[in-house]
Amino acid sequence: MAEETNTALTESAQYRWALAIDLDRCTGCEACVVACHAENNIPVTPESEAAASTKHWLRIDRYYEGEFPDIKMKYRPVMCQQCDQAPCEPVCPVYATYQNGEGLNVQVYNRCVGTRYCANNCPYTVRFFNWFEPEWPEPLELQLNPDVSVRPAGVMEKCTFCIQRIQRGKLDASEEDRRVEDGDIETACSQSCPAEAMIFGDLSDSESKISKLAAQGRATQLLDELGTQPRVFYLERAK
Amino acid sequence: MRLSAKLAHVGAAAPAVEALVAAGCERSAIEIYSNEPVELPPGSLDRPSRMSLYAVLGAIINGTAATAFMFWTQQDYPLPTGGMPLISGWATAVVSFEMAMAGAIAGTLIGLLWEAKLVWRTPEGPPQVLDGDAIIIEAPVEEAVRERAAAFLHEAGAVKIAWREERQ
Amino acid sequence: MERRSFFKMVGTASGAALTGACGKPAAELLPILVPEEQIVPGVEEWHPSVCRECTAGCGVIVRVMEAHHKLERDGESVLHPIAAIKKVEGNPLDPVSGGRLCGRGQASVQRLYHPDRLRGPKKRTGDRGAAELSDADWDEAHETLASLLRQIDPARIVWLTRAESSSRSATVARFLDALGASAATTVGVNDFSVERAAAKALYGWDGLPVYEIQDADFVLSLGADFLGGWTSPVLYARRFGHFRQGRPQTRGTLIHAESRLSQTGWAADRWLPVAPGGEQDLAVAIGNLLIEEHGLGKDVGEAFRAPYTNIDLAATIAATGVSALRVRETAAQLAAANAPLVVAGASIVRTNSVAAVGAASGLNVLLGNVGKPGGVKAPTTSPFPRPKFSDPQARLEEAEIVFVEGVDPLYLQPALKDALAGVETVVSFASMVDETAAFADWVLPDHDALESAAAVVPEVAPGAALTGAASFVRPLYDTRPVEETLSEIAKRLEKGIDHVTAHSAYEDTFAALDEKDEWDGPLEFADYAERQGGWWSDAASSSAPEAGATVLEAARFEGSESDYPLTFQPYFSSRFGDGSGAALPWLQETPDPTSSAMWEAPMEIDPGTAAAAQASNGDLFRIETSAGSIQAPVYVNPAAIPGVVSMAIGQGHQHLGRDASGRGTNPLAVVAEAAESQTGVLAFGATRCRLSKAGDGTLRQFSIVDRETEPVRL
Amino acid sequence: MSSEPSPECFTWSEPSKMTKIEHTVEAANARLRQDMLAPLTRFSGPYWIAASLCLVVIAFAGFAWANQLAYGIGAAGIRRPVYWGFYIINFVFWIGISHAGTLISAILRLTDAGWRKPVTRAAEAITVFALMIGGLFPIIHLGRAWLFYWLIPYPNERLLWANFRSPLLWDMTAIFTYVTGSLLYLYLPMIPDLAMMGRRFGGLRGKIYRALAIGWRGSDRQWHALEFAMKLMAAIILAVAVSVHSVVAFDFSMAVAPMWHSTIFAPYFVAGAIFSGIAALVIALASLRKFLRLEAYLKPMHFHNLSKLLLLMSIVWAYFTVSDHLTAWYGGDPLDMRVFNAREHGPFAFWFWLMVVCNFVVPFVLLGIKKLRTIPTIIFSSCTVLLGMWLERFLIVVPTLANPPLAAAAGSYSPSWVELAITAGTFAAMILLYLIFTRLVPIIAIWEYEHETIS
Repeated sequence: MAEETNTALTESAQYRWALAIDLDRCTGCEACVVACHAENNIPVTPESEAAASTKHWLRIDRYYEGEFPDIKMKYRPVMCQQCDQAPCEPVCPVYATYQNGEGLNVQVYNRCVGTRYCANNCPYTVRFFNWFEPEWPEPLELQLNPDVSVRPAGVMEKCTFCIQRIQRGKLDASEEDRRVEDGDIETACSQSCPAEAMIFGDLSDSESKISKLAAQGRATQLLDELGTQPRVFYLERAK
Repeated sequence: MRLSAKLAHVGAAAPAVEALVAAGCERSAIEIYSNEPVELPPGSLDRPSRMSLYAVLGAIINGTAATAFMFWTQQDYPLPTGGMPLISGWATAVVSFEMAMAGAIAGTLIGLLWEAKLVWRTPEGPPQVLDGDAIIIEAPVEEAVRERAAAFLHEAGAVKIAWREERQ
Repeated sequence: MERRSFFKMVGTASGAALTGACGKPAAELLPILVPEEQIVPGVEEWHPSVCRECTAGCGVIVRVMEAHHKLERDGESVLHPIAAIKKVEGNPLDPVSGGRLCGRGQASVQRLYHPDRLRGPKKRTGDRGAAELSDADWDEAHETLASLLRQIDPARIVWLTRAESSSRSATVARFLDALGASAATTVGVNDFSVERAAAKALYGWDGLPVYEIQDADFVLSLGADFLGGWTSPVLYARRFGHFRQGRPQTRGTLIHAESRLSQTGWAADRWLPVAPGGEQDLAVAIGNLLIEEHGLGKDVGEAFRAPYTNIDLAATIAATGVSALRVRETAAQLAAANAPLVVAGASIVRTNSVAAVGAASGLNVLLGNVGKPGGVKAPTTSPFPRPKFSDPQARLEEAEIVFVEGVDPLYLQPALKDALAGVETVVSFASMVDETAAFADWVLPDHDALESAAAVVPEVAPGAALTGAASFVRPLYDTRPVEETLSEIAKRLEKGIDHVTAHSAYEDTFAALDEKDEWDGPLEFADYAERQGGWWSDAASSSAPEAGATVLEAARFEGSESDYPLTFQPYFSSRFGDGSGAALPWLQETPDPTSSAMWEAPMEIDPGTAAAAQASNGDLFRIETSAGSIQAPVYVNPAAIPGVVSMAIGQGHQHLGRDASGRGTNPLAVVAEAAESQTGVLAFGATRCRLSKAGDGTLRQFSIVDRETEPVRL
Repeated sequence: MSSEPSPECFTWSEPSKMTKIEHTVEAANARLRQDMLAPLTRFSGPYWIAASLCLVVIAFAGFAWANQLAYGIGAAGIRRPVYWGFYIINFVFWIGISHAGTLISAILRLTDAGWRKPVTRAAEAITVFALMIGGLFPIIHLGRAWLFYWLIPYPNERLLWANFRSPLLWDMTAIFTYVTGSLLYLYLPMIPDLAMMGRRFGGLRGKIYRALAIGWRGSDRQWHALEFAMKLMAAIILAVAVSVHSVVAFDFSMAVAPMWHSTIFAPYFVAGAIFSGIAALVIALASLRKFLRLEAYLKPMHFHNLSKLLLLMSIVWAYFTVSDHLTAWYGGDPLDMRVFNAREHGPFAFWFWLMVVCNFVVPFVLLGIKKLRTIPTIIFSSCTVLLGMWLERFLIVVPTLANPPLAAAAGSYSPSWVELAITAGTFAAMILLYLIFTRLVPIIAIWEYEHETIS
């Protein structure tokens, strides 16, 4: 049987979104974590369920390294890596997760039946499941972002690279009949980052900041030995 | 007239067949009814079966149909896969295999129902063999050879012989 | 983002909302209040405001869109479309936030829509602290307070607030002045009185020094968790980012010295674990090495050098808790750097913190970087008064009426409870019932910060700065800004005060402006400033520092070493700030950076102490000090200094809404009454303690492993 | 000689002339039928008690499931990052058990092992019931169970099809084929017995039996076709059974998760499935023997033969386990090692070593030493093997998920009452289905057994 690859859409795509995280700038302050919650209608998980149910689409992985007194912290923000060769995609039996033309791993909440296979197959463990129906004590629901859907119980969710912001940016650009320019679109996390450690942009624009950062010597990809080809580039801490 | 003879024991089946053949019955027209399979020597009552063919055909048809279906459904709605194959031989092979096996099972079932004349081609038969140890041999016998056939059968081990009109 | 494009953004958004409604008069491009009938579903508008979660004064922009508010109307529940606030982001024009914002700032929208916000004025019906409140009437409150104030001796009026310099502080000052009362006072915890006092003593500056981290190439931060919650976290984080990777060829090196591995310690290239109370010794030892071994400080006076030179170096280094090698290495790096900088602060206040911060700041004088690029800059002057600390305990003891605004004294200093209990009338302006509001006779809820108009002078800013907010959404409840309450009361006392608004502040700024001709007049300037969210200039303060010598003193700790073998140091976390952050669910569920605990603030102990006490993560332990005892779960912190128990401040509220109340313990409750010797503020890091096991438990950690190779525990 | 074609001529009343041997055969057959058919109408007190107990447990499981459907799958104890828990473990376990019947009876049928005959139907019934139960778990486990049919590629106007690249789809097709095959495999040899019972029973019950006998008359054509079909089915089902458990193994080995991504998983799972299947069969036979008083038919020989198979599979299982772990350990991939350590001397160590004892030490000692190999020890080892194989699935699913590649995302798992209730419910369902089954059809294929005694 022919191994057919559906690259037509990917190749004709105008943009290839990517995110660079400069670990030398990152302070681990978690501003991005809160920004993500504020932008993406992530419900607050009650305390009793906190540790294992909280949906931090974006989290700070932290490890202690070395022994006191020469102990150090190794930390990095981890969100969906938007892999080109995403392990989560082929295992979904109903195509609830697939790759859109611009290289984002899209999660279709309405289609998801909740097998949770994608989450198991995600080497980064960045997929989160709605174990219960989300709740917002009145009037906290006034804060909900109308651009982002609220996910019901039983579906998987994850970082979308703030696809609603990408959409808005593209619409704004198309109204002016131009391409999205570098810096037009920021994800909620990159927008908030006080140390300006997160840079979002378009890899297909070779002049964009992200293209230059991704080509830098410090750029690495998380678990790149797995061949997932992530779209998140970590600029390692300089020694 | 249809002859129906009760045999004394399983061992009487083979001689009884031969008796009826000797009396001029077609081998293919002879039926033995029992509540357990009767083993006959080769050549006695061979029942050629095409069930393997049905199974193979079923496997081929269903396997091909399933593969084609997969091919069509994936092409029909070609979602971007980010460089990964949309239709891959390895993944398809598993489903194709399972569906081929399902086809084989279906083929076998149909073959069985057809060859055993079950469900819609149910033949008449002596119901008492179903519950008990009786073994009954039946065959259409020409009016002319009735006596001979009965005699031969008695010799072969039939304990009782009955006659009835052939039903059309 | 360019200033131009920001205006474009605001312009198009509001313009789109307004077309068809009323042409496009320029003045209405940014309507002050977004009328509900003009809200277009799906269309966003951005309005500038200022974040009031802490006193850093970050300029923000606020996203306003339509939402449906559930209301009771004629006994029926109806969905009423309102202009709702969706998100808070940094204002790209503001030099402090630079378009960025910390987690607390972004969570501020949850304070606005918190389900437990007070929906109108209340008066106390039950015992103090029980938070039994009944609905009151604004007129009744004004009348009662006015008649009280009429009879009272003005000296017995106390106003407790926080160290925020703003239109609010100016109005309050005018009100108190009109009554003849003395100025408002801060509580003295988390108000950076220590740093202010040190800056005053060393440089003669009024205000917090501005550290030009972005232009330095080697930074030693001594006691200042400037990437955590210290003074202006967003500004310094931005500067840190630039310091690290913002300049081609230069990557700044950061060494952080503190008694815990704080957020700054995380980001640092090396953490120097300073023994509690050893901060001054480290500064002195490094100063000694800079002078004696690296030949620095030749041009400063002998009196200034004396504290560094008249010491026994070996003994001083021993007292720091840091190895001599590291101390010498750091001194050498400082001496060798092109643009060295010492960020001096007291994130954890000891009894000698002013001396310690002074000694550390003095290193900058030795390094000769005061007023230089990459060095320390003088603070800019503020048009508004910044409330100062004056011993609240003493003030409360003779007070008859106490106003509490912008601060929760009973949380920050639970020991004030007795003094407050003796006060006849306590008035709180809290918008949620906090520890002090539960004690108050009147709770007159202020508008939420995002509903209020205000002008704030940032704690630390690159130049002159006045960041302002107009009110642009209709207040959700029957609340009133403090300014309005005060003028109501003043009116009844027949003492008119004009309250200070952002607009009036801008108009005043215009008078002192150099480039006046760009605007037609003060009104136009004020409109302009209001629309961009403030007025900022690069004008640097020109006050030349007069270096004063530091008087050294040793740190003292409450409790005897034999009874209490460990040191207890609560600290202000980047999650909860002064504790008010605990009310916000987003902050509660954000993992604590150190322990990864959620909805919880464990005590952090080192593995050695833990092994001796047979403690593992989650076990409930009792901290006993001379001031009392509390229970908290343990987190075995691989980076904790042996013998030092740290605990984040923020939990342990009895009130403050559903997400904070009854959760965890307040470490400040067992802090002994030790005062910082020069300022008198509470030295909350000067208590000794001992631990005992109180029970088993589990810690809710988001990440249950501390090391990368550690397999999961079941 | 009568020539009357009346129905009466088919009722014999005169004694037939038979030899002594024939007498014994007939007597034996009559006793067999009596022994086999007696339980069909024997509803004793203990039977009702057992059945109601099972019903209570099942009802509670149903309540638990309803609870889960109402409040969300969070009612179960699975949480990030252990997204699969008891449900998937039970799924794999029951699919494994299902290999009892079909595979064992198919192998025995194809090799024409005569001793299989009293064993096959009991075994095949286990297969069908275990598949019915196991097949439920993927649905119970879904976050939105009511949308399970989205996995089926049914035509729809939006042209949304299922993703055939997903191992879950493979699972679905494999299990579909396996269930169909097993049902037929159980049903086809039952037809002659159904026809026989159709004669024995009147009323509705008899009608149902007669309908199910689909016109079986016992002609030699039918016998021939049936025997041929069974041989064919045995061959097909063997292939399907092997593929089904391979596909179940693929659910894991296709994932890029440490210790899952292993080429050995497919045969490892098949071996494990046969292993647990035999154990389940032994327990089922032992219970049948005791409660249906079948000592005369299920002889020690059967248990001894099965125990030899069990011993063989225990050794095969041990071999696979060692291969799997040795390669992981020698390779020393840090990601694998975190799972390995968690399993061997980490938090899962107790369960791991318990599994080794249950699956290898106990059967190897008790069944390997001839003196120790008695029916009680065979039953005991079967029980430990069942426990061990359940633990094996637990140890495959949970430690890997609890130790994902990024250590900071590590988590833990403990089942909630919902999962425990549903798990208990499935065991009760198995027992209940068996209880019902023994009252519906003779547990030993009468015609096959007769056939054996006659020929």
